[in-house]
Amino acid sequence: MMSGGPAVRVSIESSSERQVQEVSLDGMETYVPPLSMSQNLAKLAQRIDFGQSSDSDEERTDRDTRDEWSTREAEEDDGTVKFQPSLWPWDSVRNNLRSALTEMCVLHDVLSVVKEKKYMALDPVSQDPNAAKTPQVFQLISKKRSLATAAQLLLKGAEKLTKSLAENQEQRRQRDFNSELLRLRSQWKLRKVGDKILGDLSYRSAGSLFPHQGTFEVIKNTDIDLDKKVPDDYCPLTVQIPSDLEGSAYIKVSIQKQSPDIGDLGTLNLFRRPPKAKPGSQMWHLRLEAAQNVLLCKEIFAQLSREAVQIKSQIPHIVVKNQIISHPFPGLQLSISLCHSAGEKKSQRASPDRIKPDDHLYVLEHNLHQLIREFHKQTLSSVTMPHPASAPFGHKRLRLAGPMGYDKAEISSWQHTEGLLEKIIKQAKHIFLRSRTARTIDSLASRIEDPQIQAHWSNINDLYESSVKVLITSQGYEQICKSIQLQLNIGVEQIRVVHRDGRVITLSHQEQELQDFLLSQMSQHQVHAVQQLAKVMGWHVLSFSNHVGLGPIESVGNASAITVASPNGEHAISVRNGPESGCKVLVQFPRSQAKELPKSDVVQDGKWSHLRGSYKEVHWGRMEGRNFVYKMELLMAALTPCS
Amino acid sequence: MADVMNVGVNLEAFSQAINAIQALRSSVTRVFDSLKDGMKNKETLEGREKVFMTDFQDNLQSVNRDLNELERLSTLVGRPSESHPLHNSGLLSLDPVQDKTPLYSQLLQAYKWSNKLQYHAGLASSLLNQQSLKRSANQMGTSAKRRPKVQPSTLVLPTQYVDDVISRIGRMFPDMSIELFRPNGTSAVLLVTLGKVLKAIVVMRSLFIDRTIVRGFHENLYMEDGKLDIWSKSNYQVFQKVTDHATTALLHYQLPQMPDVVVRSFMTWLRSYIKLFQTPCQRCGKYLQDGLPPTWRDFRTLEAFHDTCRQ
Amino acid sequence: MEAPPVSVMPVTGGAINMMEYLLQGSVLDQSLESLLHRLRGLCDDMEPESFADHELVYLLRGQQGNPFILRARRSLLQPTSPWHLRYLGQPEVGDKSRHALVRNCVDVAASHSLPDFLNEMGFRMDHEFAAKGHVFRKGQMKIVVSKLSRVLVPGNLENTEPLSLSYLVELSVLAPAGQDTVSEDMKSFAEQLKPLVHLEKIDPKRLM
Amino acid sequence: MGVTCVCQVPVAEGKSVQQTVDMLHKKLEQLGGVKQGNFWVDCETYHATANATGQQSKQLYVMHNSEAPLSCMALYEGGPHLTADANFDVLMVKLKSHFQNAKSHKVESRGARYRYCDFLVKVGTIAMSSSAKGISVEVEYCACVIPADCLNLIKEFMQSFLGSNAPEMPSNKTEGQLYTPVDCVDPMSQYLELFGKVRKQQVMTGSGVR
Repeated sequence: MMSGGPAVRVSIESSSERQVQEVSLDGMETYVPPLSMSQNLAKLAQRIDFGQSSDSDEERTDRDTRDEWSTREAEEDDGTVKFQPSLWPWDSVRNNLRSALTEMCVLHDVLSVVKEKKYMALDPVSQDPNAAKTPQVFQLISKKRSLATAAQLLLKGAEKLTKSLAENQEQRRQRDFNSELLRLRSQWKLRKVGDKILGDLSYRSAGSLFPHQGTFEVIKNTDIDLDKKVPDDYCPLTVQIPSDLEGSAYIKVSIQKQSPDIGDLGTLNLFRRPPKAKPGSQMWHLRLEAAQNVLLCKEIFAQLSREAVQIKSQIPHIVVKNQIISHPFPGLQLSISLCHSAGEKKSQRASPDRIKPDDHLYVLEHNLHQLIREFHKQTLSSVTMPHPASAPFGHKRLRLAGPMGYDKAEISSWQHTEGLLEKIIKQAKHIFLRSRTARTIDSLASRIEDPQIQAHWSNINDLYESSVKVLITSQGYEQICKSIQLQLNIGVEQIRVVHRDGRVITLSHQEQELQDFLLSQMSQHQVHAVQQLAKVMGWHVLSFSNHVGLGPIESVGNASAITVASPNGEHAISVRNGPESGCKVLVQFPRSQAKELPKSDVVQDGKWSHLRGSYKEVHWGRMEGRNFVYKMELLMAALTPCS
Repeated sequence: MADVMNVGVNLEAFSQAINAIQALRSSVTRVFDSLKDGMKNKETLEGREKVFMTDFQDNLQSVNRDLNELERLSTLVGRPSESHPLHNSGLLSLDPVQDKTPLYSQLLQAYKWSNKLQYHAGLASSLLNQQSLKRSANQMGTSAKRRPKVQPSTLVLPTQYVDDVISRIGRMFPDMSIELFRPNGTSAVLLVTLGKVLKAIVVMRSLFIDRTIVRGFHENLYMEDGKLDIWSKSNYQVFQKVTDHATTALLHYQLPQMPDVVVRSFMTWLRSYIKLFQTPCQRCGKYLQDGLPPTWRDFRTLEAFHDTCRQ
Repeated sequence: MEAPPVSVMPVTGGAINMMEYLLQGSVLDQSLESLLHRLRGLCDDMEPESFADHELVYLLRGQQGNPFILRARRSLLQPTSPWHLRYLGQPEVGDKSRHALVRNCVDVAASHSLPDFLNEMGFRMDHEFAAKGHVFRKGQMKIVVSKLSRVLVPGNLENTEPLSLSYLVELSVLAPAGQDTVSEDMKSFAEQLKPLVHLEKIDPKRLM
Repeated sequence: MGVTCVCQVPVAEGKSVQQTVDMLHKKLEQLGGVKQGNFWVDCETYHATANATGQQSKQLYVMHNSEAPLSCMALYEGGPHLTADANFDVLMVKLKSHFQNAKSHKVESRGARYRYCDFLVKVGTIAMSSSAKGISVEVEYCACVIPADCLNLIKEFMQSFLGSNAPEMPSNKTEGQLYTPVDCVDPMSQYLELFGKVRKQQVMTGSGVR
């Protein structure tokens, strides 16, 4: 390898025995100077952990030497124990004694050495930070300890919190009267009269004119034994509600077909379950709300019965006990009853022997509540502030009436205000009329397949008006047979029907009228369909009549008829359709095709054979086709010659 | 050329295949023959059965053999060429006896006619599907496949679209102002003020007109609480009559597929009332009949008539 | 159709001989809020309503005697509401025991052609001002707290200048002549407003 | 309130005022009109007693109409007008030192009110100091507020029961008034004009008699 090459100089340097202290930027290494003998000793001495000893009373040097010894001894002991199982029971005692002797000897030696001061002097030594490194185990332990204390603190805090929470709950359980009163005050009107606290649950401030006082009294609940455990629902505050407002009440509105025996009246007593208490609301609050509701129901009922007595109608309204009976339509009765259950004894009569299907009209009940509130609002809003401010108080409309020159009709329309009863009767009438109209249409639609009847109810309804579009069509021919389309505006007393041809028909509340009308329209539809079909097929309409004066008399409406002739005029189809008698289809053949026609002596000319001949009835039931119009189309197609 | 060559090569296979078919047929016939004849007269019952069984087995095996043979040959024959426009029938042109039987020319003629028929039928069906002869919106002509494309549902249209349609219609008629309200959720209520003659309230459901009420120009439109009164009828008989006619118009203008056209035609029709009090009846020439001006407007010509004069 | 009942007043007439009972006072701008607060608590359960009016004072000079004064007032907040034309008579003299100023009063609601018409009648506008403030109600008592401003350019209500640093407070009741009990109510109400404002019986003649 | 036309109907030849009125009633009933109560219109005249400027003052008319029962209309002939509530009458009493009521000039028209579809027809007897001086017929077409729109219609209607006595229209309106919605003062100014006419006739016949 080295052949031919210059010799490489290898410099050899002794490995540094000293520690490098630092390497400066120019590469110079400074070394830690070697320790002197005593320094070295001191350093070594520092390595000894003096803190490890447990007996603090001993002198330091003693202790550490002894310690070293003892550990060594222990090690030795361990070894002997391992290899030589104890020979006799005093072995350990002997060993201990021996080690104690050794220790004592060592102690003696050390003391003598120290005393001589020839070889050794005791000096305090400086703690070298490097050497005094606490072992990791120790760090861990200390950390653990501090963590434990921190955890303890936290735990203590948490405990305190839970305790205070519990205390709080405890406090809430035994709320004091005053805070309870404060809550009550924030929701109800209260005032102090003498030494009593009275509250107001009437709707007077909302505009009610009901004479009932509607006062309740706030009482401090003291009859509780404070030593005993307080029940959960204990409340230091109770309210005393007038006895006639106790319990729960509601207004029942129902429409019945036939009137029950007059003896039954006024005993209506149906109860609903009291509403479940909402969590977090107080007992007194529930009671007050219930009482207020009773009061409102009473007001509604009082108002209604007052009006029932005042208003004259053909069949007088009957007011018996807690029931008002009115007759919106003949044979129909609207009963409005106040159902009031007085608190505790609700279970007694809760289940009447015969439980009728619930015909309660919730909509009307709701509307009654709404109406009375509107009524309240009216009394409030009738007094508005004048503008300009100098003008006197008064109703705004009246102020406008003079300068705007309102006419008599307008002014009298303000003065005419309907009462609660009138309104609710009107609403009941409308609801009844509407539901019955729907039923009539639906039953017709399900009963009669051909033609089809469709109802499209309007998506917006009024309390007194709603409308429905009724379409009569034939399946598969919706595009050409749409002459019968009706809009039914259902009002309070009557139904106004607007026909697609511009006619307006007013039907009364009688169910039969609507049904008959729709039936007659359906019958007319068929004939109209033939007319439209003839147009499409190229046939000519010879005659058309919605109301035929001939033939059997229909019990409902009139029969309608149409005659159409084929494009070349050879054939004619005559259709007569009655709502009751059904349809009858006749076909007329040309004279030339009639076989049974006798040859006449008079009419011999060939041209007469082009005259139309006799009619023959078509066995309509045996015609093929899924509905009337389809059959008719087939018939027309069959009679149209191919050219 | 190649085709012809191919055919020529395969002719051998064809003839073999035909032979195989004949063999198969005869063997099958034999099976049924033997089955038909039943068991031959033999001494013992067992012997009879045995002979019959062996015969039947032999016959079936020959059928099987022939069938296999045919299958083998059929692979040789291969698929006939697809290149001819008339497919297999095109081979007829190769028939040497063409001069005697004009089969091929007749076939071509038939094809031509059939094509023409299809074309004309297509034309006719598209013509027939136009409005005048259409019987139903649902099924006629248009195949079921195309139906969903017609229009999703015109019942749910975005309110923005409704607003656009209405404002476009509003711009069409300068003497008619249309205001749009939405007092009850999404369904719009239009307040149409026509000149100084009348005000109409049109209640819509999407773009379909649900109902309409016509009142006098100076009549009160709002209820006491300031809401638009969309229910109470006019105090005047003229406008009650016009309300009825407008309802009729709603029934008349119906085109479920194109609701915006319906609204537009209704508005056009409504606009003809601008001269409600100024136009005499087109039939009797008078202004008044039974105390009412001509309230009817023809749906097509928009001419004014008294209600009783219109037919 | 049934003829609507003609249940309205006789054609000629109107309210006869109405009297205005009036107490007046003023409050500095700083203490307005506390006054309003007090009033809100004392008065009927209604949201206090603010107003802004424009008042024109018209004079008709005859050959003899005092000129005839009419006040025409319109609302700036509700421009469609009718004008209010008001005649105020001379305060009734005598009867020192009454707690309020009493004077004859005629309130007429009129159409918007009022200024033109008054001009045609011979009335001439003397001065005009704007009044802005709040109005309260307690039973039949009306409490008006208003700031009066001078109209700098005639007819231009955009450009006004407050007359003073205080608000005018007026407590008034309209009642037919002879119902002096109302003045008792007014007095007790005025007591409740003390010391925020002292409502007094002020004779305008003394100020002239 | 709709477009109104007020006119005077001459007393039929050889008939009394009442007879002519009855005849009109009969015609209206034949037409299908339904009587709906009564009506009255009155007019009081005020003179300004003293005018500061000294110029000739116009007369102020204060009118009432049973059709607008809460209103009171004050008009100057050809000048501005005011609609106010009934308290205006009280105000006029307060103003009596400046405006004097000419009691003798009080004119009124009273009579029956008929309804026929959307028409309101009022046939009244014009009375001055409680003696009948003529017949007024007021036709109101309630459904329309623009005079120009329904002039022909009203004319046709009036001809149907007045025959040749139907007036030429429009009576007193300018072009602008024809196309603006009418207000409650319009019939009043027509009545005022009519009363003026009757008063003049009265003066003329009166002077003729004397």
